[in-house]
Amino acid sequence: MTGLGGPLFPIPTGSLLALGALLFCIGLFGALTRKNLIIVLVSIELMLNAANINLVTFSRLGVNPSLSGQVFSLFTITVAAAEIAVGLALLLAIFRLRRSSEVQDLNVHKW
Amino acid sequence: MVEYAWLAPVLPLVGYVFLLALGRRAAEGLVAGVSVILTFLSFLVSLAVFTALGAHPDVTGTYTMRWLTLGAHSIDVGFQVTHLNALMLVVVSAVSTLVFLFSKGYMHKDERFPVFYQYLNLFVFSMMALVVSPNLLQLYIFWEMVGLCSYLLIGFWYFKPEAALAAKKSFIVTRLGDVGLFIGIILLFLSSGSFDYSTVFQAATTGHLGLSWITPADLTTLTGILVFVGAAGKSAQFPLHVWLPDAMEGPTPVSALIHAATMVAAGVYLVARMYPLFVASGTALTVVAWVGGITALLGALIALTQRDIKRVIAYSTISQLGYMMMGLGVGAYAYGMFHLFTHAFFKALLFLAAGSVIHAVDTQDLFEMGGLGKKMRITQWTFLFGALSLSGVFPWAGFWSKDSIINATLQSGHMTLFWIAEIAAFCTAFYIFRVYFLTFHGKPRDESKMAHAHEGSWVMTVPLIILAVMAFIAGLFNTGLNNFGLQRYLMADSPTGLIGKVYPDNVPLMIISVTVALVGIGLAALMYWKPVISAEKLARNLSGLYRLSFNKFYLDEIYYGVVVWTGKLIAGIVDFFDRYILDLIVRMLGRLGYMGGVGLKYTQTGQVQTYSVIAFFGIMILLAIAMFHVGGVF
Amino acid sequence: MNFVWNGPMIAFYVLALSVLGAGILMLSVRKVVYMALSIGGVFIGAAGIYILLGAEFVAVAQILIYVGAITILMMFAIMLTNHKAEEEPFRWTVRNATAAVGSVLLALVLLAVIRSTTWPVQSANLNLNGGNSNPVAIGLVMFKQYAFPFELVSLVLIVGLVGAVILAQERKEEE
Amino acid sequence: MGLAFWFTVIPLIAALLILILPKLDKAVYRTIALSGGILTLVLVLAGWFAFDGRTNVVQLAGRIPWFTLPGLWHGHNLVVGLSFGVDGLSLPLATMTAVVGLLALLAVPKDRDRGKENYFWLSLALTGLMAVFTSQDLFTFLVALELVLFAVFFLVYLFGETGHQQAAVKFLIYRGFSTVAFMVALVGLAWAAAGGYAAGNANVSNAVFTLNIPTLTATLHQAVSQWLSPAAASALFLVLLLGVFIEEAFVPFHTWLPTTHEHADTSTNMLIGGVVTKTGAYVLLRFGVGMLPGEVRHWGVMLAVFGVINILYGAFAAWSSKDWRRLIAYSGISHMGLVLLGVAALNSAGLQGAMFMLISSGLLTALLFFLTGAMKDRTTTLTIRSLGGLSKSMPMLSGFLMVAALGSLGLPLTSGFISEIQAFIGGFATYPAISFVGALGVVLSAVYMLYAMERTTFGPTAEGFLQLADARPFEYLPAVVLTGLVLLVGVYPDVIGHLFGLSAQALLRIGG
Repeated sequence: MTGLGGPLFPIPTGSLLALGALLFCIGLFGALTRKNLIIVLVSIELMLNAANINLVTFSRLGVNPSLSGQVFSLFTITVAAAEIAVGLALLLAIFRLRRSSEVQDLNVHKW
Repeated sequence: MVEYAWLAPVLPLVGYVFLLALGRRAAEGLVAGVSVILTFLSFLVSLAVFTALGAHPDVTGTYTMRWLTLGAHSIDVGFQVTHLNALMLVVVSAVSTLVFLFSKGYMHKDERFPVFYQYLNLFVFSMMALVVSPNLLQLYIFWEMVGLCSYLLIGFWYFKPEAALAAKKSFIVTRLGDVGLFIGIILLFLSSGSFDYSTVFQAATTGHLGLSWITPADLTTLTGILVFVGAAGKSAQFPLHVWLPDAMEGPTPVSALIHAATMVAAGVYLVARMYPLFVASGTALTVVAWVGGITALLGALIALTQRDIKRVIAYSTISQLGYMMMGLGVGAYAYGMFHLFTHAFFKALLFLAAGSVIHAVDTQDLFEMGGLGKKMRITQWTFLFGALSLSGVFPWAGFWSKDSIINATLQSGHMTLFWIAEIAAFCTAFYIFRVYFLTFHGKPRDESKMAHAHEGSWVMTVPLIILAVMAFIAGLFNTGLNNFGLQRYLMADSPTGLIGKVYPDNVPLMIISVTVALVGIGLAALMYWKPVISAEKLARNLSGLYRLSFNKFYLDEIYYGVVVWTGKLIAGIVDFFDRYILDLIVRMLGRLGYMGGVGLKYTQTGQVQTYSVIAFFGIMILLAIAMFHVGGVF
Repeated sequence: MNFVWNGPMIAFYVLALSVLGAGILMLSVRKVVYMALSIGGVFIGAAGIYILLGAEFVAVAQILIYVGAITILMMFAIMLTNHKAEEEPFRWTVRNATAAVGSVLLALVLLAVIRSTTWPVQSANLNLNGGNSNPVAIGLVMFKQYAFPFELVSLVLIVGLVGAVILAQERKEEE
Repeated sequence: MGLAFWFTVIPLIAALLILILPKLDKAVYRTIALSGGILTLVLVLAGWFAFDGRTNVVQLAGRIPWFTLPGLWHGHNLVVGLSFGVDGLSLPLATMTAVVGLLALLAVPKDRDRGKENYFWLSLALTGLMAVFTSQDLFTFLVALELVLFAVFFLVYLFGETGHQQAAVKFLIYRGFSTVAFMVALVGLAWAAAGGYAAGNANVSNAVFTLNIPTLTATLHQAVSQWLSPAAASALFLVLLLGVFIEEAFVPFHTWLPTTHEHADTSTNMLIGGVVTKTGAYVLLRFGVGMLPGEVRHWGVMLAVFGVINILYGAFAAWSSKDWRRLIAYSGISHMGLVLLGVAALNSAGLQGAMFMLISSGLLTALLFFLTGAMKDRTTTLTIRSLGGLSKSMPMLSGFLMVAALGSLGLPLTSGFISEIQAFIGGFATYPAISFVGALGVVLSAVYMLYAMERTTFGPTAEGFLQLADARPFEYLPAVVLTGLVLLVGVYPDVIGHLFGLSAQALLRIGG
């Protein structure tokens, strides 16, 4: 059916991508609605993870399978780590200043 | 000699530049001396040109250089000498020389004596340049320049509010007329393709003045009337005469030179210069005649009751200019100019004599004067000569010229105008002798002012005497004695007889005219010399007429009420519109932008998540559009 | 595509369901601490998926960094701030509704796109690692092909570290 | 590099020098700015000798290419660069800019605070204005317009009097709109010359894709008849006209001008009244008449009517002005109405009159602002009613003011008259009835000018004004120079007339 010899990879690509998509949407919904800054950050991590799943999936199941996808997911993880570190540091600084870690209190841009 | 005619205007210009270089602190003697000498030289040049033309009538010529290129047309400046121009040159330079001399005494110790002479020199230059202009544009240029000089000289005593107002009024009213002239010469240029007199006349007389929107005949009439509007402004013809009496706020020599002898005569000169155009359109000529006649009568009527010595003479000037216009209007080209010629002398004389009086007594109110004859013998006699000339008593100059005009009016069949002229002549004799008797005879009505009155120095009396002589003999230049030399001289400009008619002397009419004048003089004598008739009682009995005359027929008030008030009203409306409507709209637009900003600022909640939701939803919408528009997904 | 009920397939569905379940749990609990804990489940599940896909090194790195470092870091942050913080119950405000509708729509769109696309298929025997073990292969790629980006990422990490320290430290001059 | 290039570059160099120099004594900045101005003037005067007055082609040209946009339009490259040059219309205007600019620099008070900024912005404005009048490239032209816009904005904003900030913002917004309109219209013109909608067809093979103004002028002449639809041409022209109306402060888009003049200082006013308000009319002549003559003819009646409205509106508004500066501003609007009438006439007299009026109004407005500024330094007010009798204490200044006022009201032997009569000759030739109404402006200008003169210099001198000093020596220079030029143009108009004549002929030839 595909011209490839032997059995096919057992997990369908669509299912993996669907998992990534749903995870992304959950993360997005969380980032848009949660009040606590930490949870917003967490939700963003969720979205990054969704992206990672896709990267790894395509690394194995893409048109041209290669390790680049995995390497990229590693980079993403690294950047996510840096991001969460800076993000949490900011959070602490803000909390010290405002005694709150709620998003709606960060409204210095309000008119 | 004719090719040197440019010297006549240039000499005063040299004087002007020289005085300008000398500055405001120059010595009076130097300033006046240079001015008088240069003007006198100018007079000699003018006289030489005049006689040269008389000897060889065919040497008239035009000398020009290019001034401006306008499309295919070249506009020139230069000078042109015709018989008419030569006569004007002589009149202007002669009167100027005498007035310059007189001013030395009159303006003595004035703070701005050199400035006065600067302006006068500039005026004489402009006036002469106007006279010798070879084309309408140059005429207009100097037409405005003499207006400017008039403005400057009326406002010479700028610290007097009345002088400032009078100067402004004179400029604006004459400018009103100038707009007519301005449009007139533009239309003439457009229809004939040139500003040159000869080209314009050629086109006008052959019916070739062509513009697409008007017939040649109508255009000739229209331009004629427009040019006459300009002339009426300058020559103080009804209804644009209102500036001239106010112009008497200027120093008296200015009144004599500019507002009696020369500049105000420029309007008459203009009509004479443009005579072929007027002749080509009978309507325009009729308008000239009627406006002249009405002005002659109106001026004379107002002059009857004025209290200010200079204003009486000013209204007299208006009236006499009306005579000239009427003369031109009825076709008597030569007589109109003849009257201009004689009038220049006797009116300058009257003004200078009045100036001599004012200089001596420091008032202009007739009813403060009286009995000055004993103290100012020369002034009295010269004034009398002027008055007799003005009244038209045989054989003074005014008699010959005025009678020629009245004769021409009668013989050309303008009966109404003839009667107007006779009534005006009667009034003329009355009002000028009213002035004479009130000033020089009887008892002083204000002793304090009359006590120190004395004759001026020779610089003031010599011009008076010369002018008095001229006022006596000037009329003889156009009598049977020299075979009507002046009119033959003037008519030589147009050998074809295109420019008007001449009429033989009419002895019965002369007798009537002199009688009318003498009756007027007699009435004045009865009222003001040997008071047999009470002037006050007469004024009370005719109080309506008296007030009408005394208040100048309320023309100033009408002007103020109609023209000025309308203008101010429009200006006020424009100002209001500008400030409160247009600017309001502009500000409302600005406010609208501001309000928009204020309204939209509430979307800046500072809630990052809200922004994100909006951005996200926007992306979704774009995605939806992409999907449904481009398709291929479902 | 026919579903074949084999081992990896079952493992995948178990993992996928647990990942999604942990994600939804994170959104539904109200205590912040629980949220942070439930995210750990997501991370671990994701690591399982990576193993299924033959990316063992990534899976290990995921567990080390996400589960080991990030989740713990978050716990610390929660403790350092308002550790009793509770999320308010979800309310259908305009914003939340918009976000919910948008998210669901996005999910639907993505799923539809995934469903309507024909994805390439690969053999089960495909070996990405070129004969080496996965970590060795990744190492080779990383230090040969991606040496420069790798260095840059290390720079990012350093900057992030220093930045985090500076941001988090208490400054005396400010009140 | 051609001389015209340096007209623009010299003031720019002066401006940059002032900018980069560290904090120094004000006199240093003044010296630099003045040297720049003088050098520019000298170069412009040298340009008169180098210029061949027998033809109207662009001369003294200088050009530096900047960058190329390859294959931008149907495979044609667009070469963008700075290009300068002068023709018979540009040269006198550049000269006026140099003169007025230098005198405006001179009019800056020596003890001005923030002198560095003032000289910098003035020099920059001079650069922009020079570039506007000498640019031979649409790109250069638009850059120059923007330069003028913000340089003058800062001049008003930083150095005006009470209320100057609002005035400056008003100026910026209005002129900003006009610049936008110009940009749209000029890009549209380039588009039209490149073939417009028909680009690529065989029958528009003579279309050119360029920003070069002379080439555009030559090409658009055919474009309008051959491939540009009447509607598109009208749209382009109307956008351009909108820009001109705002830029030139034509009624009803004029309200920025009196406000700006009322609040700006003397030197800025000289520059604005003298040169900045002439750029719009220049655009109308260069791009309107030059590139879309058919449209000028088509909308001629509207233009003439607006011209007369401007003449009368400006005059009446000036009559009711209570402040000298507003009066001068409105008189400028009135003058510019005459320009519109002359352009609408679309004959050699009208165009020549319009060009003369640009020069005349520029010189006279600058002179009037300088003189009233000098009076304000002494009397501290320019409210017409509170002045009076200044002839007594300052006869020289009053004398100059008189000349300026008389020139402004169009007295013969001043530049005002020669402009007025040519514009009216043109107007009467084409639109006699409209011009007839417009001629009323001749009287009205006398009314308001003499009213203000009478109130200011005539009449009794108020106590406080008796001891005021007359013109100081350095004040004579601007007054004498400007008066001299006004009289020179008035007495011998052919000095610029032959150049303008050639330009007008060239524009008309293109107009067909």
